[in-house]
Amino acid sequence: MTAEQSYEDAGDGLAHPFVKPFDVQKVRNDFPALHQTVHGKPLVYLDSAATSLKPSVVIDAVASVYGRDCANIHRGVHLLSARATERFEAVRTQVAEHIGASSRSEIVFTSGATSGLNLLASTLTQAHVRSGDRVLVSMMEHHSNIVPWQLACERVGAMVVPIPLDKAGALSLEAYANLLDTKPKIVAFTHVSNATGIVNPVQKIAAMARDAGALSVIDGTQAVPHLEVNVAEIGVDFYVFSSHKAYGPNGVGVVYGHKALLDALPPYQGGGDMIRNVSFSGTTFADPPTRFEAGTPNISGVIGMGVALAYLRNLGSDARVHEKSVLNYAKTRLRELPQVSLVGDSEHQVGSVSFVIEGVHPHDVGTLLDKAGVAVRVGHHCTQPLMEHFGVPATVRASFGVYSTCDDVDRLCDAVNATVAFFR
Amino acid sequence: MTAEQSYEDAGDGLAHPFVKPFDVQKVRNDFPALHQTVHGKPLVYLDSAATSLKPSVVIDAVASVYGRDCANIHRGVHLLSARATERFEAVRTQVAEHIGASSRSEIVFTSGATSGLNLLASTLTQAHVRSGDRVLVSMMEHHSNIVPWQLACERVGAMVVPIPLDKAGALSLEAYANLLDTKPKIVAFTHVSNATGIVNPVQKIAAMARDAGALSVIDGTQAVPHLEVNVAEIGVDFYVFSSHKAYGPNGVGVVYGHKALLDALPPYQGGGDMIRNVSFSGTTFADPPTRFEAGTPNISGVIGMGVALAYLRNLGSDARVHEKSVLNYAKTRLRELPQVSLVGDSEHQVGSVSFVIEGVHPHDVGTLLDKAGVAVRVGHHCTQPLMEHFGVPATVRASFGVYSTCDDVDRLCDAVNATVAFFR
Amino acid sequence: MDLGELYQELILDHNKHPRNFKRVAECTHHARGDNPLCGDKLSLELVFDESGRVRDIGFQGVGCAISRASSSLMTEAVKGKTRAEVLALFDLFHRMATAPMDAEHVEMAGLGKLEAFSGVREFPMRVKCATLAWHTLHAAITEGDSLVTTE
Amino acid sequence: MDLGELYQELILDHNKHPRNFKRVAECTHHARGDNPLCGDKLSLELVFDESGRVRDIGFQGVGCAISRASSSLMTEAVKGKTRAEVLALFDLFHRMATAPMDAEHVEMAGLGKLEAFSGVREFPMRVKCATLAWHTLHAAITEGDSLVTTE
Ligand SMILES: Cc1ncc(COP(=O)(O)O)c(C=O)c1O
Ligand SMILES: Cc1ncc(COP(=O)(O)O)c(C=O)c1O
Repeated sequence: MTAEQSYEDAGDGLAHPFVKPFDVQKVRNDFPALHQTVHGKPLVYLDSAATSLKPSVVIDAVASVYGRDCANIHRGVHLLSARATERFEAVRTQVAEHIGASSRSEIVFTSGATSGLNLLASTLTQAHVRSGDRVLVSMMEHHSNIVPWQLACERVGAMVVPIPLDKAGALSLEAYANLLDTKPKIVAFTHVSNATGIVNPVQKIAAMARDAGALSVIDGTQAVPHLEVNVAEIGVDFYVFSSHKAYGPNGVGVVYGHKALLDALPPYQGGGDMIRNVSFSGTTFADPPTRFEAGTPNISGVIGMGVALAYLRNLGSDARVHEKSVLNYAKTRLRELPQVSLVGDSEHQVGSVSFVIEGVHPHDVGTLLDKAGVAVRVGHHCTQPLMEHFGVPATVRASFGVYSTCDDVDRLCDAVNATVAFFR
Repeated sequence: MTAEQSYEDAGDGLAHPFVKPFDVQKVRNDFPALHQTVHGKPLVYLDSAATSLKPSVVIDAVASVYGRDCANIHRGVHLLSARATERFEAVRTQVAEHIGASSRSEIVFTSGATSGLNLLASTLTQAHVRSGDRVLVSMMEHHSNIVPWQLACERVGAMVVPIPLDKAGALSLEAYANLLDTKPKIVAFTHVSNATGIVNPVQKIAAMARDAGALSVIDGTQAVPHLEVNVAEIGVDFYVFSSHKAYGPNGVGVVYGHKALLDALPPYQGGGDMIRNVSFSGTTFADPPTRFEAGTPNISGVIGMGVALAYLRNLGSDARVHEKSVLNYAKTRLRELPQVSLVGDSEHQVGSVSFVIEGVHPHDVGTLLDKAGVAVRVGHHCTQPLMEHFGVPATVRASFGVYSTCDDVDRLCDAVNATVAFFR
Repeated sequence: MDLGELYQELILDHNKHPRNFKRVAECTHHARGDNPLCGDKLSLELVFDESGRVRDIGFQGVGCAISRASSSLMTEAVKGKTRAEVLALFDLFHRMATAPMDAEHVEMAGLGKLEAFSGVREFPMRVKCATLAWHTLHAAITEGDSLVTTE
Repeated sequence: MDLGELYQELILDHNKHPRNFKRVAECTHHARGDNPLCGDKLSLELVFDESGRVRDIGFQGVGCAISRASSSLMTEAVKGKTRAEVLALFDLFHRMATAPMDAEHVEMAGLGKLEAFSGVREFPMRVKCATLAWHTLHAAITEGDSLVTTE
């Protein structure tokens, strides 16, 4: 697949001489799924917040595990197992560097953000939360960062208390400060909202939690694909994300945990690999991160995630600048459309824009956009409390990746206009 | 890759006219990982019980999800999402048929056997086990079917009681019958031992559990690749397995649960998809199987597992006959070797044979066999209580798949002889 | 498959001007329906007369065009029918809406206006929008007060 | 990489005839070591004399040839050494055994017979077999009574 490097070759003098312009066409050639038609029209994929497309290097890496280094890890002395183990464990080091962890033993592999958040909710609650205690959870969370806390807190008789939002959908720092006075044990919040794209002031939120003596847990699922994340700079205790929204395979996620805190947590699931010694008279457990990785992990998935993060790193900050300009273009154009209102419009926003069309239910919008070849997500985006906050049952969400273009946005707006006309 | 169909074309008159002879060379051509050298020697892969190799159709299916039907499932109205959802949900129906479940809603997808067993240990204990109650677990279990019960029972103050084995490593039905008199709430046991290959009389064990009023849970991880499994005929309440040991992708597993019993279980993990309605004032949950599938599942993995099970089904019983003959050949040849003793030798055995070499630690055997291109597993195979029962710290395990041959066994035995000579 | 076959004129009309969009006083049966995937919520109330026929029926809630129109047309279709007739109609409608995309023949006789939803089976992700009203009705008259969902 | 470089004559000899394979009466320090991946278990006991040197040391347990020979040679190497000398040797050994496969130069000076384990770093899955004895020793003299593992 060779890229037509039209943008770079054009020499139109627009690009700054010392900045390599971002060649989105070249990037698009890396993603095979982009090159298909849907209902006879070239696909416009604006659903990256649900799952991102995968570059060929990731697809090939997964295939190379199954086609060559196909073995179970850790417990084998044979060469295939050694090769698979080495590739797998190298990703742990890479992830630690990617998000600024201080040691590879702070990186736990899970089967996704959801299972990572459940791991934390369950073990943190078991270790640190008692009957009558409080856990703060923001109202803009994905269900994956609400329900695990409800289930875990119910078990010990603790309370999950929502952190309110302001009208625009941003977290209310004032209300948060007041809630911290109630001495919660844990504060859980998202880095970036998957429904609105709003970016939380995570450094501030984490610092306030720390000052109040609470542990902090960040859901970074929508941040890792779009932002440079550094857990040390943020100053957070635990950070969670999924591979499949960051150009990697599905069925894989990461939990970062500050070493001393991870050390103090009980195991989550039991099984192979996470033990020191098993006996019916008493079982002892391995140290972190192994303690939290019961059973055969998603070996090919972890290796593929490593390739995806390397791909993303390699694109560099140009990709982020590009994504931001596409998002801004989308917001500008959508605002101009009659009957369209943005939901959760903010200066601090990445990756996604949500909107509603007056008089047309998002579900119908979704179907009409699909017929026009434009893939968006419609619904509550697993954020029912946030939808309730905005007083809508659902929104239309367009979300972007490194391969998104302003052309995509134009196709979206044309289809929105046609939808409005259809239901007039 | 075109197969040289030497066996079928040979026309040597040996094959029964109405039975298609099993063409193992043709099968081998389906598995790209087989065709490589290790330390300069053609690979002999005898570690299928750790993870099986994958046929090209499975590798291609995974790539086709990422390269074309790349979308999140269930919640999307656009075409890619519809296609991914349809392929994903079709596997549920297929798995139900494959293992004789009566309805597709009895099939829960997990991230592996370990997480399936943890799901059951946690939810069954929460629903049915109280302080002072007993859960029976056989002594031949994989740690994945021991530790989850220990963790869950500890939470409610219940006891995990081991079901003893006889000298040969088979479950003692007499001791089991006596233990049933203590009215355990749950009985958990494996269909096939991963360390010895011994097949349990599951129908009988399940019936005895039922008669005693106990729920039964079978770990079928090592059975599904080698046996025709029918949960209705077995009469078991819950059945668990992993995809990656049955020619499918890793990071995927299945829990079968009898419908009425699944309906009565609380959720395990919280998150997207498994809810009916989320609110800070109270969340309600979806019906099974959705209730147990929080978050984005391993979509490509589930779809790949469907292809793997279809591949296995397509090979038919010929493959099982072939595997059994390779296993029997291995046992016969190994028995003839001086200094070699089989561990857990039984008439009722599939897939694996374990042995020790007098005076040579299994770990050293593993390294020497690897140098000879022969990949086996050495260690306790995550069955420490079983190793203790046999009075060995570890064994060498050779395990087989549909692609294994008697030539593989000869190479193994040559390497074992060389190992004995090396350490003489 | 054309969009016009999904959004037939009749459907667009009932979406804009839903019939029986109301509460029913002193109802004998009611149920709520959720489509958790899209956040739709429906509440249905009906009353049988002494002869066992649906005397009045009304629905309320938010939903997409398909689900609104389906609720509206459903209320019209079942008014005056006996319990058995309603269940038979449910069955007919359900079979039409969920017939496989490649089914050669789909039974439509007896559906009347409800035939307008025949296009929905070509849009698998929208089938639940069309059937939610019917599932809710089914629950209301077979299970009494209840909550159904379409997932 | 040849097998002979991993299993050098010295290693094979110490595997067959381990030195100091015994309990140590009235030991001042002891620890147990596990390699949970292969089931190896090691128990180590030692005693310092008044001048702060290792007077006696012994090990027991099951293990592969590498781990047995490593324990045996380790006990020989540390006998008569001070605590500081032992820790320096630990460091040297650990660096040799865990040096990257493609390292250009690996420091061996001062290792003496322990050089026999230089081949182990080419067998990544076996490094822990060679280092278990040393980790256990380290734990015994730095943490007192303790249990270490190599995973
Ligand atoms: C912000 C956020 N958190 C958590 C999740 C859950 O991730 P997953 O479904 O990969 O477990 C998602 C995605 O659905 C998300 O967007
Ligand atoms: C009998 C048995 N049960 C459970 C497991 C755990 O399976 P997984 O590691 O795929 O979760 C295994 C494999 O290691 C096994 O052989």
